[in-house]
Amino acid sequence: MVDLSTRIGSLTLANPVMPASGTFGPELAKVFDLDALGALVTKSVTPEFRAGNPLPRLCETEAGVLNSIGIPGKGLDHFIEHAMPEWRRFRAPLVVSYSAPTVASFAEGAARLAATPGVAAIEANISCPNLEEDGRAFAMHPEPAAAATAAMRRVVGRAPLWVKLSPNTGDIAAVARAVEDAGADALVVANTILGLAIDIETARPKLGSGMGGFSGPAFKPIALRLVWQVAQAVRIPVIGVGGIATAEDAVEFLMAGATAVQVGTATFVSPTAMLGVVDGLRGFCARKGLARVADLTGAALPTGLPRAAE
Amino acid sequence: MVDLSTRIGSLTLANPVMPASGTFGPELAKVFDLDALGALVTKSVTPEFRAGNPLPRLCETEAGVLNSIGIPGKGLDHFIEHAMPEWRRFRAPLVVSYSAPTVASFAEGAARLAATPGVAAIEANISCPNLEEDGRAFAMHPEPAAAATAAMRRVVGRAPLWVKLSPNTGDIAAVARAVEDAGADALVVANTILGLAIDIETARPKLGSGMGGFSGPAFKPIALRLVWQVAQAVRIPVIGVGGIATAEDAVEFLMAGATAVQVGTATFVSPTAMLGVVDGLRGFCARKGLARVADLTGAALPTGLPRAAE
Amino acid sequence: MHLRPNIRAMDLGPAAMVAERSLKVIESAPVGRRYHRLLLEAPDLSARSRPGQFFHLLCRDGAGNGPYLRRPMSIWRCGAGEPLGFLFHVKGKGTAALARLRAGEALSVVGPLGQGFALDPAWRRILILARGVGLATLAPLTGAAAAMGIAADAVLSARDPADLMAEEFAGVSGASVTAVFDADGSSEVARVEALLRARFAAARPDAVFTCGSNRLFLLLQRLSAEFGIPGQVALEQQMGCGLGMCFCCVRQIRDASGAVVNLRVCAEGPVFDLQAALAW
Amino acid sequence: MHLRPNIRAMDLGPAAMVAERSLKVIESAPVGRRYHRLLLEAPDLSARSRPGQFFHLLCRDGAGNGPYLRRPMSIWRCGAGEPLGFLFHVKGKGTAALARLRAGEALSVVGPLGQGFALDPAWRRILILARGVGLATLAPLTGAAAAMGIAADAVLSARDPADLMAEEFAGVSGASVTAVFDADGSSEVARVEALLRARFAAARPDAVFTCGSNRLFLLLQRLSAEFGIPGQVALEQQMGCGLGMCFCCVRQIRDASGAVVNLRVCAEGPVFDLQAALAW
Ligand SMILES: Cc1cc2nc3c(=O)[nH]c(=O)nc-3n(C[C@H](O)[C@H](O)[C@H](O)COP(=O)(O)OP(=O)(O)OC[C@H]3O[C@@H](n4cnc5c(N)ncnc54)[C@H](O)[C@@H]3O)c2cc1C
Ligand SMILES: Cc1cc2nc3c(=O)[nH]c(=O)nc-3n(C[C@H](O)[C@H](O)[C@H](O)COP(=O)(O)OP(=O)(O)OC[C@H]3O[C@@H](n4cnc5c(N)ncnc54)[C@H](O)[C@@H]3O)c2cc1C
Ligand SMILES: Cc1cc2nc3c(=O)[nH]c(=O)nc-3n(C[C@H](O)[C@H](O)[C@H](O)COP(=O)(O)O)c2cc1C
Ligand SMILES: Cc1cc2nc3c(=O)[nH]c(=O)nc-3n(C[C@H](O)[C@H](O)[C@H](O)COP(=O)(O)O)c2cc1C
Ligand code: FES
Ligand code: FES
Repeated sequence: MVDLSTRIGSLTLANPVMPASGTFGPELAKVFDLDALGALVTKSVTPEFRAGNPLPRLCETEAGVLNSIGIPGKGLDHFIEHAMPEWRRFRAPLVVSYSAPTVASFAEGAARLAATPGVAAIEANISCPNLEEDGRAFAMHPEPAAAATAAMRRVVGRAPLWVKLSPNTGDIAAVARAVEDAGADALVVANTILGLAIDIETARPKLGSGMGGFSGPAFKPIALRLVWQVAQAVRIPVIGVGGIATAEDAVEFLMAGATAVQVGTATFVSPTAMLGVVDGLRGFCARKGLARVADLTGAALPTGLPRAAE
Repeated sequence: MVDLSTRIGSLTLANPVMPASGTFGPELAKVFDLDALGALVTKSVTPEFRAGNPLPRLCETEAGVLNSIGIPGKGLDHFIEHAMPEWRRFRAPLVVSYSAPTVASFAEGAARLAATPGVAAIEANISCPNLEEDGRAFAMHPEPAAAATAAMRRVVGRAPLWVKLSPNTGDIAAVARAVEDAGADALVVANTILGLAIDIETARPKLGSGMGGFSGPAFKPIALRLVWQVAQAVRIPVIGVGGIATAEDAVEFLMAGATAVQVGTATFVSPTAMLGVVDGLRGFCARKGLARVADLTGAALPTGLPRAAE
Repeated sequence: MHLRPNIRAMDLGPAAMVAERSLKVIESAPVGRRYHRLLLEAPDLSARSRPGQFFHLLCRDGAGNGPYLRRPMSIWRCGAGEPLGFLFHVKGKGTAALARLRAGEALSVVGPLGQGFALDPAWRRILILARGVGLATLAPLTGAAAAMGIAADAVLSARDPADLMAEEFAGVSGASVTAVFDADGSSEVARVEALLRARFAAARPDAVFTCGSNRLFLLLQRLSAEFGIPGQVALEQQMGCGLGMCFCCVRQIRDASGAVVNLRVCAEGPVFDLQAALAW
Repeated sequence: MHLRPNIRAMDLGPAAMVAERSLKVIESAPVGRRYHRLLLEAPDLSARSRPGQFFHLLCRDGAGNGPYLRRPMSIWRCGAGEPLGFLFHVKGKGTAALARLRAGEALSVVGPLGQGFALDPAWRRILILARGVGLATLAPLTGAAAAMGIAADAVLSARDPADLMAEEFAGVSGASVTAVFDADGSSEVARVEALLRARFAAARPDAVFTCGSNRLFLLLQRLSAEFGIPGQVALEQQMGCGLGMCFCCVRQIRDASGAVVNLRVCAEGPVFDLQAALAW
């Protein structure tokens, strides 16, 4: 029997497979039993109501998609009051993704979520525009990323705090170290990378808002590289995300230093993709004679360099 | 009849299609008449002999490849003495890609190339490690990129100087503006983006040197976005490159603000891909009733913003 | 279902579990010049599919070529003992790949998805106004109505007789079909309006249904409001997940309080209350 | 060709122009347990292909599935009036896709590529030492030698008789074949060495050729140096462009001055002078 469990700081997951924020919802329970997953991750919640971006919000590319959904939602109050009861029906640990436009509102929301029963961890989505820095994303530079993280850490006590990094930075290792130092328990690597597609018949961008976030299998080599870089830069666990569709993909991320993985866009093409990843990880470990999936973490990192600790 | 010609600064090309550096050589003349191309671009030449990187140097991904060839070559002297005579057999303008480890050696090589008969333009590949800055690529930050450009401009006189930017930066528009201000005649956008693939059977990176540059169709949405950002930041022409395999891909890049395009990895899969792009551009313009392919440049840019000038 | 306040809703079926399944193609055939139909072997899925619902199809042809994302397709034929059927316009690369599938090959489907049409057993007569691919979406409603003893009166709009697909629409349901065409001008909105007013006067329907044309949707919305007849419309939108998770497929809908909200075509739709939906 | 200083080189053909072409599959059949052969209709390309050269194949099966890059494959059969043939080990996703091709389907090829074997018309006898897929590469040499009146003496090494493919190797060329097997220990290097020494003593070959095994390559390199017999080896390496442009397919080769340089298997090779090539 292969032990699929994995530890992210103080949290133990039954297996290292979970959905990526924004590509998942309780609707997927119509397809399979969501408690088969290591954790559940909500789409990003924002402090206030947001209508979302103009249409079209999604377009496909070679082996991937571009999106600019715009985090539509009814805001944090509504989430805690109406969505949380629904999420509490599941046994798998719930990770709430939270996104805010200022350091103060990151802290405010994180504090409320940390106090909300049923929230196993907070995943701070800092790839959103920082209204105090000219709209540049927090995740672009070490200082604002660390400021948001530190502000949240101060108010959430020992509640698990994950921070999701962005590929749209020149030096992700520096951002990762800053966020680790500011008190994050784990890093989620990575959010979508900025991309563009143009409809050549109309000479307009295919997305209503112009550029969008690029994800899916085409993005995998970049996301894997980011995990590899971050895992060598920090000692806290890294959760790998970007283009994972199969167990083989997940093994690559674990070997690059990830402690768990998230599956996003692949679920659109195959709603049961995550189940396949869980089964396939078990099969891979069995074939390789590995007792614990956790032994895969960092297996490909250059010898001598610190592996991402559990 | 569609006018396919395009102007890059003082240079007029018969059509806007050329190969990307490192994915092309005179060997392709065995497949088709290279004078059908708008220009020829050599693989990067370095000041001295380089053996190149450990094997494997290339591996494939979903709709793309990773490479770490390591710019093997016999150095600038050998290039000017032995390769240039071979290149002079072709009528299409020759663009020599040049890469160097220091600002001084960029200037030195550029001066020699500018003085070499048959060199129509210099394409400075500044994505290589800068030995004076801890091995970080010149193209990562505005200052070193501008320093290398300015040093070259000082010595090449009015010779066409193109600078090839890297996606591995947090703010390509800033780098582009700095390089424009430092005297570049055109920007080539973009070089490969850092990626990684792991062989899960051996738990080692698939490339001998670990990480590598990611290119091919999977990279296209990112490269297109970079062109879009750069075209809005500068007034000099932008040459788009990244994942182009068909005329439709090329039209996207032109509409995003490019004045010409380069085709790289696609040539590996279809050696005649560039011919298809030339033919297809002619067909697209004819179907759309456009007299000049140059009219496509910037057609999708937000109204009111400056298009990349010719 | 507060969006259909004026219907004593009896949904055509329970919110079925959604399957991801590889199904065998039984028949694949062109229909007219621009359409294609696919019949799949899917005993249980067909039995629990309801008119107005849709499936999300992986559009890879026998050569494995096709777009990355799935494509939504209305259920054109379903029911216990029936094959699962789709009727579609061959439009871009996804539908082209679907049309290249051959009998015996496999097609990966996800579904049934979305909210279907609601039929009230108390109704005696419904009117259906369809154009283009809206025909495929509304076709199974004729059979469902017939099974409940509700008479269906259909007005089909098409470019010309070759594009009509009346057979594909009504099948053996016994629905009465009136055709209007662009070719002879009978499909002009003003003339369809006159036609509908005459119908409403002669035999007032208990409910109206439409799909496939923005102009006809607006016409029917206006007339049904005037006559106080409840209605339903099936909307389209580009989709990502098809399951309600990505929020890319929204349309503007008026909620119970009259406020305009973004609702997901894949989750709250594709069928919406005719008065609540906004034109597109 | 300074790499073969000891051969009065008469190359088997001029540096042919390279074609990118879609060819029709005439035959696609498994060979033994792990191999597969493909015959393609390619009158002109087959006629100007030379033993030792290769093609770069787009490995997409009838279902369009397959890796992004092409795969290099030695010419196994070629010649005027002959189909173009490949014989390959079904190894990974590329060769698996190739093996799924059916007669009548199309295969995109780029070639002929690289430098083939050189045969000197003055030679009377050559010795060929092959193992595994090296068989496919060396097979056409037997026919070329026969056509020049050169006797070919082959030692084939295989796991066991089922893997030998002697028929696929020698065809109607009349080459004499000796087989050695892992199964009975006859393929051990020491025993093959004894076998070769006996051959060299009995009927000294004018040149030796090998492909497919590093151990056998080293053995033959040592023996041919000792006996002063010229030799050629066909090397393999993963490829990107197949045309000499990307420099990913290099192998270490000793140049005329004795210095070790990286040469491209696709451009300067795949056939190299036996003494110049370094083991891998
Ligand atoms: C719930 C639902 C049910 C549908 N039922 C049917 C049906 O029964 N029969 C039928 O023929 N079609 C139906 N459609 C539309 C069908 O999904 C699109 O025609 C199909 O996705 C086009 O895919 P493609 O790859 O062939 O074209 P693409 O190459 O993707 O696009 C071709 C053109 O169609 C547009 N388009 C793409 N997807 C959609 C979409 N979902 N809605 C509107 N426009 C789109 C694109 O913008 C483009 O202009 C339905 C759509 C929805 C949302
Ligand atoms: C000039 C040349 C001629 C060749 N001729 C033949 C031939 O006639 N018959 C034949 O069976 N094979 C031949 N090969 C080898 C053949 O190209 C590989 O077996 C094939 O590319 C494997 O592709 P795949 O997708 O099936 O395997 P992959 O999934 O790509 O790889 C499977 C395994 O094979 C290794 N591999 C992949 N490509 C190569 C390569 N080019 N060289 C060595 N190892 C590789 C991989 O590292 C991996 O371990 C030749 C190679 C070269 C360079
Ligand atoms: C439609 C869509 C919506 C997304 N929404 C969010 C979001 O709300 N918050 C977030 O942190 N990431 C969001 N993401 C990013 C994903 O969580 C994930 O980081 C990214 O898609 C890469 O993974 P993938 O390639 O497996 O999809 C979204 C991605 C997609 C495709
Ligand atoms: C094998 C390989 C070698 C390359 N070598 C160089 C090089 O020497 N100099 C350079 O500026 N870019 C080099 N590039 C980058 C390409 O010129 C191009 O910028 C990149 O591949 C993106 O384009 P593509 O997707 O069309 O390949 C190389 C790319 C590949 C795949
Ligand atoms: S398609 Fe994803 S929410 Fe509707
Ligand atoms: S494969 Fe590109 S140089 Fe040989």
